[in-house]
Amino acid sequence: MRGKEQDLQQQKIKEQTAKAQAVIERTAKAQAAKEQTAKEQDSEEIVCLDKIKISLKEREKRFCAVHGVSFSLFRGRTLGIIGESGCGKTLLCHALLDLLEKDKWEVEGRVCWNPGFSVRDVGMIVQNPASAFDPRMKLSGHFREMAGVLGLSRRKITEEALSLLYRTGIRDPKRVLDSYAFALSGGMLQRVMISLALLGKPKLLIADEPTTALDITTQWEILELLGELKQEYGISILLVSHDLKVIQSMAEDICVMYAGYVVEQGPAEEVLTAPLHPYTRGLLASRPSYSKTQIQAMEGCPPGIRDWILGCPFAPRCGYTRETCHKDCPPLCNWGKENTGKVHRVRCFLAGKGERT
Amino acid sequence: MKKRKMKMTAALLAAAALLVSGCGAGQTKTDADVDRQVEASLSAYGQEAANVPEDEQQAANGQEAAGQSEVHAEAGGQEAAQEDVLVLAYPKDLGDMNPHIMASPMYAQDWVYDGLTALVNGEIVPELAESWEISGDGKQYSFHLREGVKFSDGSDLTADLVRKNIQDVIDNKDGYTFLQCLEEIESMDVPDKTTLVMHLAHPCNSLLSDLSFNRPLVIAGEAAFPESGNIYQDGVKKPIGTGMWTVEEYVQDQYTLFARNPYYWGEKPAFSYVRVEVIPEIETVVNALKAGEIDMYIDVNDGLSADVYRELEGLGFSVDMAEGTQVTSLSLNTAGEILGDVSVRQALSWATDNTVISEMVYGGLQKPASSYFADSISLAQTGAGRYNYQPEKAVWLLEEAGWKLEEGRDYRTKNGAELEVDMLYDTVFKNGKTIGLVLQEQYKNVGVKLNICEEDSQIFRKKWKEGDFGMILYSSWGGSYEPFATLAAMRTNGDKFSTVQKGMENKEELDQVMNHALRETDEEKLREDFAYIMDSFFEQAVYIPLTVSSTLAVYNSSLEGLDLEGGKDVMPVGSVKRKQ
Amino acid sequence: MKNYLQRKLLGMLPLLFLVSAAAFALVRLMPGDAATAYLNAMNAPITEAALHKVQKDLGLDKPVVVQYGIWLKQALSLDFGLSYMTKRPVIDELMLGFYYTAVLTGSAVVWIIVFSLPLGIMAGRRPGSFMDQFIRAMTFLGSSIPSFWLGFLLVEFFSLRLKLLPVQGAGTLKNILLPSITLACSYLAMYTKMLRGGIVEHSGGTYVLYARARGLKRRTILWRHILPNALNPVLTSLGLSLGSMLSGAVIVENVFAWPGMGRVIVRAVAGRDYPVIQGYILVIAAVYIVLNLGVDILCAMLNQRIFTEEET
Amino acid sequence: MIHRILEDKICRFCLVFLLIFTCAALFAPWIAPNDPNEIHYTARFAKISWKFPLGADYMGRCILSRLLYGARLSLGSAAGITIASSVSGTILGMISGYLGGRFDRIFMGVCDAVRAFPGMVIVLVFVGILGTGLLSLCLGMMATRWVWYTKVARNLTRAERKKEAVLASVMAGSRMAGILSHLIFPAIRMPILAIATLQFGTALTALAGYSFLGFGAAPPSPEWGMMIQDGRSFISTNPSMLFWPGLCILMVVIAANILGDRIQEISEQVRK
Repeated sequence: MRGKEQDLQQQKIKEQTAKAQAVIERTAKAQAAKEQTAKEQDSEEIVCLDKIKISLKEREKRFCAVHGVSFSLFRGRTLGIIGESGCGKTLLCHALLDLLEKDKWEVEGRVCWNPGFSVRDVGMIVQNPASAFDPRMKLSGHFREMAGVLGLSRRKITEEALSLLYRTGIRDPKRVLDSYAFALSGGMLQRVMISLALLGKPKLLIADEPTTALDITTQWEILELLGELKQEYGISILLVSHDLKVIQSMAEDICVMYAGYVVEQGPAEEVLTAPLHPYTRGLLASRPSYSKTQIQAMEGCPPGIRDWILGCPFAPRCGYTRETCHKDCPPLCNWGKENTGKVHRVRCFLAGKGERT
Repeated sequence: MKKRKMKMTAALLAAAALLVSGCGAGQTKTDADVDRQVEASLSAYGQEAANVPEDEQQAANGQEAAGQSEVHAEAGGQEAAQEDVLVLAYPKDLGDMNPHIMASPMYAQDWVYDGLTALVNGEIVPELAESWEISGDGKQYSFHLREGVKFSDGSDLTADLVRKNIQDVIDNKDGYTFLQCLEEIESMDVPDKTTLVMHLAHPCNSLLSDLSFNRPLVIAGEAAFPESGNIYQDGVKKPIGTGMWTVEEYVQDQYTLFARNPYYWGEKPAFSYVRVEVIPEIETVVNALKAGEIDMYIDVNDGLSADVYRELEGLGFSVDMAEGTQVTSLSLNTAGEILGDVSVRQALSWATDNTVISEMVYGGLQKPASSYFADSISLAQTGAGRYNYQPEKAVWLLEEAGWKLEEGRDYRTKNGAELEVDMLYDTVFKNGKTIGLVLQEQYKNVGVKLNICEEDSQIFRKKWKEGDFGMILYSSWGGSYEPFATLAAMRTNGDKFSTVQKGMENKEELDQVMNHALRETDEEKLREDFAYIMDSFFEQAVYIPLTVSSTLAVYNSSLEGLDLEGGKDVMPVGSVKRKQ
Repeated sequence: MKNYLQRKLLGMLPLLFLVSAAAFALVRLMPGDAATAYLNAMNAPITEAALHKVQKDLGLDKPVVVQYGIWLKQALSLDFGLSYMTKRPVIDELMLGFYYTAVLTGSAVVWIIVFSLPLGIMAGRRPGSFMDQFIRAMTFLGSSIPSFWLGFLLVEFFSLRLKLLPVQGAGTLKNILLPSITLACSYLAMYTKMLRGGIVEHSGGTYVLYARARGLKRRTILWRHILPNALNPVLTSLGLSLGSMLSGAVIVENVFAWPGMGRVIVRAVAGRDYPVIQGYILVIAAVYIVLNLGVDILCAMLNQRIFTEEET
Repeated sequence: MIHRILEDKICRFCLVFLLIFTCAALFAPWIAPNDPNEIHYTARFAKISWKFPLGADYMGRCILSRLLYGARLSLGSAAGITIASSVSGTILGMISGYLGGRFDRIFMGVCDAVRAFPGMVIVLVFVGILGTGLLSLCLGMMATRWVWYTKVARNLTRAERKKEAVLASVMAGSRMAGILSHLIFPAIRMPILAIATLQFGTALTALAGYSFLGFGAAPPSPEWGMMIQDGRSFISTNPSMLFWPGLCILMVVIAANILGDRIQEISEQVRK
């Protein structure tokens, strides 16, 4: 008995290491792919968020949760938004699809879809898939009810569903379709959700913490899958996560958010290799890696939505503040070498001066 | 906004659909159920009236033939002749219609069955017996039956059948200790088809009146007898009688449809159907009248209050009232531990002001009564005095008896015990509560506490039998029960009436006098007996007469011809017809 | 599924047994022995001989346990003996009333559904809105009116003033309306509230958000996702209510002279008609238990999770 | 927790409302203009006047006075029922939930049995045993009502039982009574209170209903349900006899319902 279990254990471990190996290779591949895509400058813009400002309504009071965020999403590219939980990432996604309850949230700024694109072209994946499905409706139902939205026949839908499910790595799509959400594992459900999202042939896929609720190995599988799909269908992805590794493995552009502010924004390689904002550095520093001997975690925690912020929101946790930081909020100003077309923005008075002091 | 409206309407429509379907189902079921009931009832009371031999129809005179054809016509659906149905209400269900048991409502037994004699305006008149002779010594009665009387199933009335019925009651006479004649009848013989001769042990004053009761000495048809021939024990097979009406259709707890008896020997009723709805609550009855769901309500249970009576009169209903022979009175438990004391009983008698009851409760519709028996009972009209309202006398008597009123107390006490009396009455006697309230007030003034105990009929009778009460409120039987049957019931080991008198000091003597009175043929001696009886009732304050009951009737003004006078029938609807 | 049913059914038996025992005991506690009651009901004189005869006939001379055994055995074949008062088999008496009470209760349930569904939805769609507050107030009012009082008012208004509906009796659709509405009224508030709560709760669920993210219309989401989930508790408690309605209809029946079980039982208790009382208690309890079993199963069918949990 | 109820506007309103009625009941002898049972032969159906602020009934008795004294009976017995059944039910439920195991299972079975009984009949049976009267009514109603508290208390207790604090003190070997009263009860009292408040309303209506059926207090005691029954015959001629007692019941019950409802909400908020 026992022996068997141990065998199983070891086998698992082997598999995992193998997976990790594969992943590493894949990330390398992805890197290559990124460079490749980065080459083609003139990738078309799908949607651009212009100074989106989301604030929580409480009677007369307004609490600003997202401060004037603006970025664009380009065809076939992946934008990764990273930030601690509660920094307004998810809100942003919801605002993009305008899912926010009008009587609870106030959204200012514009979400302007470029011609030929609309909300309809967006698929979404939410975190912990277990609760994302109606417990008393079979998964097939979830697919079928899309018929109305997509204007397809139910049979068509079902066929599509089956093929997609298979594509997303579910070996027995029929059984899955015929079962209830609570009967399946998180990984499975995530796959189902992805195929559900793909059903509408989206041009943009919003993945809000797609891997958070999953265990480590399935995480990678899902990411892998996403990568492949991206290649395959040429969709662009808005990847939201608090996990740097995830972002790192997927994103071509990165946007770092803190307490509702975008603190740093730019091409992945730049942001990751030459971070300008102390917060980003902090994140990178706190990331585990083979090379590191020890991980430095950041002290303190981000301000809540209701806290009154004067000056730079990160100032309280920042290592190199000056009094200006505490007085007024730094603007998000361009930075970076003009030679690459990609602008690199940062919200810090001492941007890049970090090393000097 | 518009959207929401749409949603609402959609929801409501769906709901409506649901409702319809739901009730629809209920509806169909209901009908089905009723049908089932009907079949059941019909199978129970199989109506042979519809298939009578041809020749008999010939024999029957034109009128009867008409009635006959009507039965045929109506047998299909009564709805067709809604006009021809008179709708009444009665608080209780029909029951098993056993002619020899006092369980079913009196009106129904009166409608369906006839006795040998009947009582009209205090006079014994012939009913099924056309005439009778009494031998000189009063020990032999020979009855000559009416010619050509048929039961509702078409069979003939024979002297044999009459004897069979009477014999059945005699065999079970334990239940009827108030029917002296059952004791006296030694034998009956039937010289011919229409003559019945009774041989008595002693003369029996009550025989003729006993025979006029609408139960138990009534004559049921052959078809009514079970195999054992013992209706009393084994129940009635079919309620077949010679009466004016026959049970056509019976749905338990809902209604009974009576059809005109095509063979009725007397004058045919104007309506060919009477439908009696079972409505327990008097308030509902009144509403039903107002809503026109019932045509007429004849109040035989003293359930209708004067206020309502007047209100209905004001609303344009025809009303009728007849002073009855029943007397509503209080019977004080002479064997009770508090009322055992005669002075307390007298005190209560002095403290009772029945004029107030007549005014407050009956709004003057019922006159104050002077004695336990109605004035129409001449025998009972002896010189016996009466208690009129004199509370101070009551107070004095109570003080004498040792019931003192302590400071700060509402009620008198005697060595710690409070002076309280339970007043028991039957729940169908709706005015009992109001009477109780008035009495409570009056007795409180003299420091006596009265508890009002309303009990269901069953329990009421039980408690009465077992003497488990302070005083009992009820209406005397009246009619042909007075005076003899009542006397018989008052004797020791008689009916429940006797328990009241248990405690009277001269009870033995009283019993003898009563027994004597039941057999005494000499007018003078009889009067003496009654004088003695009434005097001892008075002296020992056994009964407190309250009011002389009167039968009220309220009916739709489109009807006419109701005659409550005479009191032959309990609910005399025979003469009622629609105005032209 | 199968073993779930089995467990439920098995769990029912001891319950029924308990109830029957209690019913038997309760009625034995009544004052005055059955024999005299019987004779009184017979309207026959109470003599020693008669008493002995009756005790033999009714098996009252045997020890109580034996009596219970006999009674239970007969009860299982739906034979509760003869009614003391009417001499008819108890089961007939009961079934007669039961049918009408069932119709009344059934239509009351229909009303509950008819009203609480739209009201609950309207209130739950926009919690805190004027509509919500208004409905809430109304339902509170409805649930607080004493049913008989309401009954009188309805009769006075609809039957006597407007002459639209009959005052009393049973049989036609018109007869059912007033009583059933009166009966339903007191339960409306509860269900409206329950439904509203459910809708509000589930509207915040992730799957609703996700459904909207997939571009489903709000209405579809409401009817396809939110409502079915919100209705679950409603169903469960509807079973409970049905039971209490069956026995609670007594007052309404009294007001509208409805020939239901209420009339039978009130009469029986007033007249100490033991067999009828026992039968009534047992029948109602059994119906109640069975109803709830049915509801459990129904819910289980609607909500597969139960089974899967049963199996695991 | 209690202070949260007192802070809440609605709750405060309802409480004040109920308080008024309670006071009216308590001080009836001083407020009432007349003796509730005194019959004024001349004043039958008297209209509203200074002597009879709400008019007089069919026996010429002052309706207001009867209402005031009736409040003592109706409210008193309703409160009695509620308190008795809630206390007993809660205690039993807590014990059963605390002990768990076989005892719990059996006890819950019993509860289900009791619940399956038609409450109406139990009351009627009690009336049959003890004779008509408020007391037998109250007992009969208690006999079935405690179960509802038991169920809730038991389930809540089972939930609490798993909490660290409780487990710790169990480990520490403190006595059951102590744990129940100090740790568990405070946590579960709010829902219980809510139920009790709601049940008070239903109890009041039920009581009225029974006396309406004629199983209630003996005349002339001015129990509200009986007053309604008395007024029944006069609904069209003298509606006030029916109207006022009905209104009283209605108002009290509404107040109780709203209060209970609110308490429930608050307790839910607290639990979150």
